[in-house]
Amino acid sequence: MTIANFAIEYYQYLKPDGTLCQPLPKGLDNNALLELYRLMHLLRMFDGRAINLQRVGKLGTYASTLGQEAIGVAMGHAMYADDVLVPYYRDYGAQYQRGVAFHKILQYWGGDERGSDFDNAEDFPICVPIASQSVIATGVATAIKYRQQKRAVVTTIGEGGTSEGDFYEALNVAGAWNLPVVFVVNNNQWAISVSREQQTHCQTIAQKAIAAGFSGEQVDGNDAIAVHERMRLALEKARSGGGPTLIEAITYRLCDHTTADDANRYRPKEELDMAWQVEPLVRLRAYLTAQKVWDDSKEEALLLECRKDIDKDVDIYLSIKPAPVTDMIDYMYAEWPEALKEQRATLLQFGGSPHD
Amino acid sequence: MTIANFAIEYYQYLKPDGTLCQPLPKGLDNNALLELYRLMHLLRMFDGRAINLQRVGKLGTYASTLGQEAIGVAMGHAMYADDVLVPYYRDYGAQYQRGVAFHKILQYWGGDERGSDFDNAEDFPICVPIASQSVIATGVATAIKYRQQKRAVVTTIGEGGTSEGDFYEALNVAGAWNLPVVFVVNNNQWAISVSREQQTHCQTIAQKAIAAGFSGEQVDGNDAIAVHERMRLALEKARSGGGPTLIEAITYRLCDHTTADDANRYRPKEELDMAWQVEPLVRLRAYLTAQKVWDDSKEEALLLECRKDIDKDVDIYLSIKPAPVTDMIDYMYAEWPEALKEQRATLLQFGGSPHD
Amino acid sequence: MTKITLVEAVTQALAYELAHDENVLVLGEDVGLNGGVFRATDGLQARFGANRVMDTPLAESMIAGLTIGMAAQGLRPVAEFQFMGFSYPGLDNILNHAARLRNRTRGRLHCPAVFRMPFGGGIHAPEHHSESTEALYAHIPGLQVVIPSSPARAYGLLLAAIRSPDPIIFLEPKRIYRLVKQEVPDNGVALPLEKAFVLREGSDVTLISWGASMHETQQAADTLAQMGVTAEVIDVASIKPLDTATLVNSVNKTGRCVIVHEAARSGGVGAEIAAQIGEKALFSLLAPIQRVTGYDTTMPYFKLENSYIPSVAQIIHAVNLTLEFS
Amino acid sequence: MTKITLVEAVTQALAYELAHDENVLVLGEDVGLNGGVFRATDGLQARFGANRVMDTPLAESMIAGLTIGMAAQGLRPVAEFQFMGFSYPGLDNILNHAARLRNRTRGRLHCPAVFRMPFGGGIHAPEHHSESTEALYAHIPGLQVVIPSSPARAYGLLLAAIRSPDPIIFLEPKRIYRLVKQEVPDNGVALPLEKAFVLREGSDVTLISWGASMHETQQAADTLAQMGVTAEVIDVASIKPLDTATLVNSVNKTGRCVIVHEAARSGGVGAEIAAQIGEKALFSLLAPIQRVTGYDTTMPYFKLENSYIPSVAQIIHAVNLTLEFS
Ligand SMILES: Cc1ncc(C[n+]2csc(CCOP(=O)(O)OP(=O)(O)O)c2C)c(N)n1
Ligand SMILES: Cc1ncc(C[n+]2csc(CCOP(=O)(O)OP(=O)(O)O)c2C)c(N)n1
Ligand SMILES: [Mg+2]
Ligand SMILES: [Mg+2]
Repeated sequence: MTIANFAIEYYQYLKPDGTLCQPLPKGLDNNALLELYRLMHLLRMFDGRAINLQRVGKLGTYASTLGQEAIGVAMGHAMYADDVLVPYYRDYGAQYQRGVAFHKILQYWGGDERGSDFDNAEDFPICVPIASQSVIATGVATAIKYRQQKRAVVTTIGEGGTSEGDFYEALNVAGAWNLPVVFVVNNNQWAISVSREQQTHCQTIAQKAIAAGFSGEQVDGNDAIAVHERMRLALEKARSGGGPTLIEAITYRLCDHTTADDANRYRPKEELDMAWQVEPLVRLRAYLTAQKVWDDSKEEALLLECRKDIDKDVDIYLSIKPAPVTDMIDYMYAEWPEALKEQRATLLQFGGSPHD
Repeated sequence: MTIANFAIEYYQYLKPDGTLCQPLPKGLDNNALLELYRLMHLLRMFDGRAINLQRVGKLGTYASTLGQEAIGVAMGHAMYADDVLVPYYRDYGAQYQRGVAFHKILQYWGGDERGSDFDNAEDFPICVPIASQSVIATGVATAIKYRQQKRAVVTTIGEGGTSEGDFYEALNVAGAWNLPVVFVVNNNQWAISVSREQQTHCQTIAQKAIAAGFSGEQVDGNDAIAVHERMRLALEKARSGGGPTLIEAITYRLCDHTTADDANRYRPKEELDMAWQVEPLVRLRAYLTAQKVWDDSKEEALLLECRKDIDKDVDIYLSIKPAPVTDMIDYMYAEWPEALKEQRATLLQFGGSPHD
Repeated sequence: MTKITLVEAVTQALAYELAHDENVLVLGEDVGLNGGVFRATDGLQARFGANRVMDTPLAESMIAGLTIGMAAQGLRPVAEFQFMGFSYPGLDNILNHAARLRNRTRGRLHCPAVFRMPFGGGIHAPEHHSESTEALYAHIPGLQVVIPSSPARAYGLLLAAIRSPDPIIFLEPKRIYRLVKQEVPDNGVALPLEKAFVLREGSDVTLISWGASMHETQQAADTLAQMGVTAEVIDVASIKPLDTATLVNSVNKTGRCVIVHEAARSGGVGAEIAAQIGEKALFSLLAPIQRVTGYDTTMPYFKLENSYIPSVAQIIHAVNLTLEFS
Repeated sequence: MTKITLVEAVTQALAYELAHDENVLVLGEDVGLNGGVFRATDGLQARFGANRVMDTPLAESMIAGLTIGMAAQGLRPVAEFQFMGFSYPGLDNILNHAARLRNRTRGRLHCPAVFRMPFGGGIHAPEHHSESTEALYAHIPGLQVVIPSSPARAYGLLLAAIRSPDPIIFLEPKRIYRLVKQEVPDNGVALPLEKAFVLREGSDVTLISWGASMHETQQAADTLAQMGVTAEVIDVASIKPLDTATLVNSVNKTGRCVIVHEAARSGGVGAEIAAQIGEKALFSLLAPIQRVTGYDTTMPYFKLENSYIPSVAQIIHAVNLTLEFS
């Protein structure tokens, strides 16, 4: 006897060739699309610059978002300012729109905690211990629900991270408590060297929400329009008491895992070539060009403008004065405990001058 | 666009009134059913005796299986001797059939580690840290797979425990590696005081397997025939390379959580009364009586025989000599490290004589 | 005023803060209608509602993460782990996030959360229910670890913990949950978090302990007094950070020191205390510091647990060793 | 013979055991084709197959539990946690099961598993990648915790760890993964697990350390030698259990002791060592034991990490303190 049925839906608006496969969602006019396009370019350029900085020794290990720009950018655009983002480490596209200057992101990967002291009072910093952000997001959502606010929490994770128990525990409590949270999975097909297929036997990552009793869906993660629309709906649902949603955004990691990685060791070249055919910028440009709201000269101007913006942030980053070594102590507690004050003195004596 | 569909099936053979809702599965003849019935009685009687021992101070906290006998008994019966059981704490029905004498179970709850040194070389002892058994079971299954043996692993858990990340991580790797393991969920509707509905928003626990890409199913956990048949099939599948299965057995905790619990604080009386209407022993007795293979005199004889068996085990338990206090040290490592030998001397000096 | 037990003092403190600060919430497994398996939250859900006193699903890592998320939003969640032995799945979130949130955001966010858990043996509980792994938490920078050993200290320290802007691990010695009753005025007055408590002054030896072992330590001091040995008895209470000054001052006075804890010996908090006293009072020491501790074994099941838990006889023996040292 | 680095010695030991014992398996995140993020398992999958060198899904608690289940079946799994900072989700299974399996079944089952993880700072890694929390593992009864600090010791100790019938936490100091090269014959000869290594004899002060800090400790000894101070340098190597005899003998000889570790100070393994020396060699001590350690803060991001990691100057200063003590 069949006692329960489930289905997973897939959403796409913009095909890789730049044509629509269904009418534009209302609310997303050409101006909005131009803005998404601008942000994706800005992000991609920032990304390239960060990698260059790392190559010349001016930045530590850096996690690139190449090829995955549609997710962060569309997600960030769909969120309200008073929503809360609990990100992982490939969400600069969203963070940027929420008050996190690029120089803060550089500072973070540059080995300086002050990079997470950015212009957003409630958003979490980048999360490295994979999937812990998921459970934390449910706590933020619980606070919002307790205070009966109409706000949503967005938390992100890679498809590899969905194998962690924390991810599931978060889904489960979000379902059980009907929490206002949207779980976004950046399914870029690889978790460092472990492929999507090795990671889990699921047909889709979206169906993992079935284990928590709420809906999951797949979206073309290289389609900024689709990501935006599905995010908008999920956020609206969350804010209005409809509970959690899991959105699996299908994309591809066109970059190495981080600058410390060499994907050539494990990634088939053909796969990479194919992925370049469906990447998110080209298709949106094709669409906008067909709409006659974009052309080569606008592209050129945009690139110039992006470069200027990023130059500015890079300059700021490079000119930041080192933090006093005592910073490592002074923010551990509201007040550094009396009992530990001797250690502060030792640090002052031996910590050396701040490094840069 | 719908890209994936899933369905959850429910299985039952024997209705609460003792009539069949579908033909008996082949292989389960009346003799086998009589044996299941005998074992369920034996288990229920053991359980009552253990509770009594606890009440008179001869046993520590004890976790009863009252009402859930069909699961452990049918599961244990369906397993082969060379399968491996990685149990939780309500599986005496299975453990007993696999070489764990009742006096060993008493010894375990009587606060003596030797209770887990029982007559089965590979089965795990009772697991208390909830859901850790699930991941361990996947390791046992991995060893079996590595050695290309035709054996299966069975691991059990309560429905509350399925909220733990470990449970999901275990499902996921079992799916990804196609491991020979059967996950059995004793869904007795309560996790101490937390109800099934508070625990997860899922319609079924069975559907949690969808998150790991393999099949889950629900079975009437008070129907020994259904549990036996679904276990048999899942075990066969596992042994023959077909991969994992999740079986959710629907039952009811007719007892307190443990002897340290008072379910009256939280459990509605009507719910308990209703659950008694569908418990597993009565229906199998009704069926066997209708089959004319059972009657009151046989019942009486069986109860007498059970009592004798259990008396014997209780006597053994009560007569066990205390362990030397040094046992707490001598089994920590293959050899107690040289560096810690002083501690052994201290224990000998101050550990007192063994307690009983 | 009626006298209350340690666990009742916990309930009283929780009720006080729930009543006075709507940002305070209680959460955990079975803390609602059931009032917790030790009844530490008894009656709180009935009084404050299920949105203030919340039964969670069975998932400790989630409980930890959830608590951190709530705290980052300015709530003051008090999470319960049912037993210390089941707290480890939460350790990752506590260590990697709770303990670091302020530091890694340079103060932009912080984590005013309390993680309560009963710990220790001696109640004839099943396997895994009798842990004393306070040293794990005490080693984690960014945490404070507090252990009350009387009803009054349970009340005052728990209030302080809830009001603290930083995460506190609050360990409750379940063996003495109901051992003694004390008058504990429900006046909302907190005790300081960073302080050790000198329970008894003495000049011959300093006895240092915390949690349930305070009981045997004080009994030993009684017996020693009858033998003409006056022991100074200190309840460390805050095992992280340590109130080293109070400990060192005492040893400087007595010249002898015995540290008592139920946790396994190697790497226990007693080691840190001994090391600090060695650093600061070496030449006051008339004899080596003695540690009376659990063994480097898993806490045995209850049949043998009394052989594991430090006894009064062991403490007295250790004191005698320090006295006889020549 | 070619000289190899510490991380290459790890690979060599793994390869040796994989080749000689079909019960040995390697598992972890990215240990297969990628050869591990530090290349510790480089080439092993190609040589021994994907059923012997297994990429796991991304789930550390599962990795721990899986390893235990395999070990209980008589395999000898060697699991890698990619970084110590990501090992904590596995702690529950390690503490509650790996460390106890033999004891709780009174020997019926046991757990011959190795849990490898790179630890420590100094490689300019991102947040959470530079942990030194060896004290957490070292406190857990039933575990042995081993740390190599040279290629030869990495090889010999890892062989011993894999062959051990009990679970071993094998911590690899990644800062010195490639710092020095050494001839390490691939002869399958294991080193003893419970022993400290006296790297250099001396009579003025005993320097005790492990892991990457051995490097600064030995540098300090060099400098001190130039200053006319001969330091005895001991690599503890086995931080659980401790080879107390070797440490105490040395301090009895030198009368002075400096312990160096990168981990946070409070509750670090240095505390246990100091406590044991205080217990066994109190009146040999001519000066208080000095601990040169990380601070009780989260390991800072890499811009400040050099200010956190104990420096040669700090070690020499500490030695001078012990020498000047009057
Ligand atoms: C708990 C934990 N384990 C391991 C790591 C090391 N690690 C960093 S990124 C990564 C792979 C993540 O893959 P995925 O979740 O797919 O995200 P992606 O990087 O592909 O965006 C791993 C294993 C970590 N950061 N945290
Ligand atoms: C990791 C962990 N957390 C908490 C507990 C305490 N505890 C013991 S049983 C239990 C409820 C379990 O409910 P369920 O999984 O439904 O199994 P049941 O007891 O109902 O058979 C809890 C919370 C534990 N043993 N382990
Ligand atoms: Mg990925
Ligand atoms: Mg249950």
